[in-house]
Amino acid sequence: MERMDLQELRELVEFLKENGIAEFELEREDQHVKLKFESAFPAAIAAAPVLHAHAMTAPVSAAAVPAAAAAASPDAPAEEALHQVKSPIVGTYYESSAPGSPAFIKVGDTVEVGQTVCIVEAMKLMNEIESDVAGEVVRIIAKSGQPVEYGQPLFAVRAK
Amino acid sequence: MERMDLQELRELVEFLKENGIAEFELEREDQHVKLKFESAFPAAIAAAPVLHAHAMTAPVSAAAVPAAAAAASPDAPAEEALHQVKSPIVGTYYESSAPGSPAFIKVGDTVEVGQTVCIVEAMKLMNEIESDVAGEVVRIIAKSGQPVEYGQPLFAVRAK
Amino acid sequence: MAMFKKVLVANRGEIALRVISACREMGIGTVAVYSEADRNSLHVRFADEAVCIGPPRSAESYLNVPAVISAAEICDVDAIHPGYGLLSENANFAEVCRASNIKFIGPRPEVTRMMGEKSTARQTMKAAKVPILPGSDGVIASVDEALTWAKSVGYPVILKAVAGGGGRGMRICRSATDLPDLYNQASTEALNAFGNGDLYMEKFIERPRHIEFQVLADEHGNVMSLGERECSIQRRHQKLIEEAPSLQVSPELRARLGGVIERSLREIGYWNAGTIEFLMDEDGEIYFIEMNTRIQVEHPVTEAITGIDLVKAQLRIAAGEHLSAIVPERPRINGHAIECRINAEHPEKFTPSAGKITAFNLPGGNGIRVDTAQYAEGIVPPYYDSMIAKVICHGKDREEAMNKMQRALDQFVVEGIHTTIPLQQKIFADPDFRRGDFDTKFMERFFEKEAEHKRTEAEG
Amino acid sequence: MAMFKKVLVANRGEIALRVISACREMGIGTVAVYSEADRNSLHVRFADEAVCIGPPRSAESYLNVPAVISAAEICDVDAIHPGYGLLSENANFAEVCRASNIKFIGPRPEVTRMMGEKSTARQTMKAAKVPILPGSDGVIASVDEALTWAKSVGYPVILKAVAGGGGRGMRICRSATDLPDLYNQASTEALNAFGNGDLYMEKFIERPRHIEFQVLADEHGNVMSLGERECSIQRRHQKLIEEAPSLQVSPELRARLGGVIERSLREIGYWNAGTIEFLMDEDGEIYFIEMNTRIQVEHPVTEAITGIDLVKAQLRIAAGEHLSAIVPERPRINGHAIECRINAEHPEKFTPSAGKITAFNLPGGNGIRVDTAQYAEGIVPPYYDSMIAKVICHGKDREEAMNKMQRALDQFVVEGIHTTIPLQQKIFADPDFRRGDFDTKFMERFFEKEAEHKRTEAEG
Repeated sequence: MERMDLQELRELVEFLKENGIAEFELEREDQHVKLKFESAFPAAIAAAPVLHAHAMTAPVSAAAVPAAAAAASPDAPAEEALHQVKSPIVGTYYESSAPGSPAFIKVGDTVEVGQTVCIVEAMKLMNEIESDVAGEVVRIIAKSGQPVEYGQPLFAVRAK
Repeated sequence: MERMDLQELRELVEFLKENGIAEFELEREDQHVKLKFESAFPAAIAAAPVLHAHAMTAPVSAAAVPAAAAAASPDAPAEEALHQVKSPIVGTYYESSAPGSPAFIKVGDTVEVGQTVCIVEAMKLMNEIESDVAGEVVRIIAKSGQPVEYGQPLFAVRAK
Repeated sequence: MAMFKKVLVANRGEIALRVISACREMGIGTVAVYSEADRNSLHVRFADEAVCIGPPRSAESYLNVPAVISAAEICDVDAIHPGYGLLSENANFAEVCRASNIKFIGPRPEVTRMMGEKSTARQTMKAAKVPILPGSDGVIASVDEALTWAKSVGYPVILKAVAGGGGRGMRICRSATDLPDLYNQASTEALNAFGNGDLYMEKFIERPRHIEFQVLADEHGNVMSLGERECSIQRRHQKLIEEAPSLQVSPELRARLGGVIERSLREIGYWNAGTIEFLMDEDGEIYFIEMNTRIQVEHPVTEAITGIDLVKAQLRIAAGEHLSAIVPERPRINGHAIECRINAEHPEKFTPSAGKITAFNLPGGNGIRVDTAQYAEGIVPPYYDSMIAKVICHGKDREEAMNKMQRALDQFVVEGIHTTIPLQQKIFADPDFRRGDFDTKFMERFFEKEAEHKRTEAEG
Repeated sequence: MAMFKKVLVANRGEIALRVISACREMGIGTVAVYSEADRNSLHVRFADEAVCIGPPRSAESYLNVPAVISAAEICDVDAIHPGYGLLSENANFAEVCRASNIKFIGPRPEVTRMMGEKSTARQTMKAAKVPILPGSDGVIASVDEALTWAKSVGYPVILKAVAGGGGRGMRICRSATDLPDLYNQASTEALNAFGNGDLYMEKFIERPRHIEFQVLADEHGNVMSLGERECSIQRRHQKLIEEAPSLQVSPELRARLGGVIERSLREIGYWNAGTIEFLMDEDGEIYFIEMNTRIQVEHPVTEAITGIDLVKAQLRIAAGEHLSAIVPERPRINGHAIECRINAEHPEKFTPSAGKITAFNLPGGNGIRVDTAQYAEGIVPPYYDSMIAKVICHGKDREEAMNKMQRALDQFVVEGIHTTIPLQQKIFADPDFRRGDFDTKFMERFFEKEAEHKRTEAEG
């Protein structure tokens, strides 16, 4: 177990479980790993909430990022390398400081740590949300005017 | 097993079990591990009955034979090779046809298929129980006068 | 007579656990019996003792009288509770118990036998002035006789071949004008099909409701009716949903019919819990069809609205207690209760669905009772009845009980196998069901509506 | 005022699910809020909508007022139900709700605040003629004054340091002869410890029972007492077992005290469900200690014996309904109910036991109610209260309720974590408990007996 010691395996399994993966197989010239979870995992009762309608767009949760991505393509590491700027509070997301004003950021912009990237309104207060990463804005996930919950991803940023 | 000795394997198995993994396979140039658990980790609720007192001595049930035994020790096949003559009915086991009479069989005897090996009394009827195997009686499991349930082992026989 | 020290429960699943629980609460020791397929069942785990009595097939285990009796003997029990189904209405079994000096928790074998034969039961009840379904009570000799009978029974009537079966030689007749032709058709058809053209006649009920009365009777001649349950929601004579009280039974009818039943069972010398089943026609007239001489699957709805524990009552009656000690006064009806039988079946195809339960969440909270012997990681074996749980909801009125049931079904999670839960969820959203507008043909209409709905959706 | 369309439940665990279930049964939409640790909780699954409001720590999620209010705003709810604990008795939160035009399901913030301050609550209740624990009501100036107070209060009394804490400057005094010395000792001790020798006096109750009265009050000045619960089985002021009715409360006392409570709450302008807590001394005298202005953990025992749904009543009261529509007549007490709080704790060491539940079997059947948000394969997070389930048993009398509880505890299987079930099983086998011979010191004596028993066994 030099290549993949238990610690590494542990992280892999943790990752697979978080992402609701039932079976996993990885084959490389020097290594082949195959894994199959018990049918019941992730616990069916726990996993089910995503099935019914929620006010929120489901935050990128376990189930949403297909593990396939990770497993299938070591040559398409796109998604993993991206940093998500998440909402630190519950409220309503706005892309600009006022209706009609330009958005704080758009795809392709470079953001710095601490730069205001959007507004989340909570209890009538306009809270400026700052980026916790420096890099290039790759995707804007939330839509202006949309309610967001704690931890909900707002932007995807390719960190520098 | 220089790379992955028993201790390491134990940790691996422990880890896989904790994480509810049903099947696992790892292949490297110098090593190939493949593991598949029994369908259910003995469901805790189901397994528990053996914990509380029963009228019967617990028959050798699935849960009682640790899979470990089979896996761990190819050099100790003793128990597996023995055939158990089981009670085909519920009732009271007697070793002889009448109090004071000699037992039908004793350890070391050779029995033939169809030979009467004991009596099980049920509803005031003395039922002669016949051996379903030919071989040498290695152990007498039940005690005369003891109640026995369906399928309860009475004798261990080394089949010829 | 003193209370039993130890009782063997000759059953499996939820009813075995129900009886074991009642015994435990009364300080009575319990013996479970089980087949090899049920080794990991909860009735085995929660009994004081457990005996394996045979291989999976019921005929070789739960229906195996010598095995059950031997288990009772080696465990030295005072009595056997048979639950429902299996040996519960087997008069021979009750006789073997008596011969073995073990108390059978049920009526005398003679009474079980009498009530087990439909025509005897019918005659017995008729003699005791219980209303029975009117009919010719035998072969009709001619068209004229048929017309006379039909006049006294009242249209519509149904002509049935004495030798019949499968709908052959059967005609529904709605007027005297049609009768001669239909009579001749049916008779000819029966003659051709069975070599016997004899017909008899019964009153035909287009949309019957299934109403049944729960009774308790002791060994000293005391009988008490505990009111009715309505079990009209059936699929192929299998009850799916039961409730109490019935919207169709007025306090006057309940009292009057209760009185008739009490007198008739006293005459018969009945004891134990028991259920008298009736059909009710569109005009609210009620007709005896059969009697069950055991505890019923749907007994909890009566328990909910009367506060009486029927299984404990069975045990106390069998131990010789007087009904007046068990039920000091006639109970008032308190609110409304509904039961759903949750079966391990595909909710549309009704194919049995055995297997391992991978996720299991029981509904709980105010007014919800669940009777089940299943659990997460448990196995539903393919050998037995498909019912895995009963959900009973008790509310201050029918509306609240229905709302509770909807909530409970939404929170009842079963994965790994199919169950009837999705079907029952739909029934509880059906406007006719909610209004109480149903009868034993309800499910047929329900499935037609469903199919119609699907066709419309497919076209739209 | 019309019934709410949508309610946010600002809580977690069983009480969140309890409120969600009540709303569903009433046709009210529900919003669950949850911390990151509770993503897989049943209250999240069974609500119509769910909003993550923060990280695991309560202070940053369930106690985070802006987060809860924002969730309520983005989901556009009419009202917030706070459950118990957390924000339920936070008057500021109730004020923010009011300012945000969201109905807080509880009394006015002013009333919550008044009842939250012990001395104000005491004075308010005293003024309303509710019996309070007698005492000096302030600093005692001298030994002579202390003797005078003690005479009027009645021995035994307890002297306490005004600045005190941790038992310092505290003396129990059983006679006038001992008082002067004890007074001086306590005063000196207090002076040395706190730099302040001032003392006050209260009646000392050797073996108090904890008795509490449940009330419902509407916004139109109508109040109804629903009788008492007894919660004397406590460990370090944590209730373990509660029951109703109390063996110590006669119908006369129930009616008299109920009347006093009803008048006093009407004067205060209280509305919502509420609980008035009392201590009862060895002579059956009863003294107010505090009021809880929210639903109580142990509310189901009152629901069982009165048939009233207290959570639904809260919702209807908050929607402006009249009490007379909710509870048309004063309920009769029906049987006896007992609740066990099942905590995820080691049953002897009481260390919290978080982790994954590997096996979970809930007891069911006749007269058993379980309120829980846990399930097989569920996780008990380490951040919150350790209670994972409540088992409520309802029987025709206390004996039957206790027997049911024993049976239910035996059938309640929880593996993977420790629970208090083994402790509660022992309590239900304790002769003093069974006789009803207990008080709030019961658990101390129980643990001593257990320790004694272990010593004897070790020696034997």
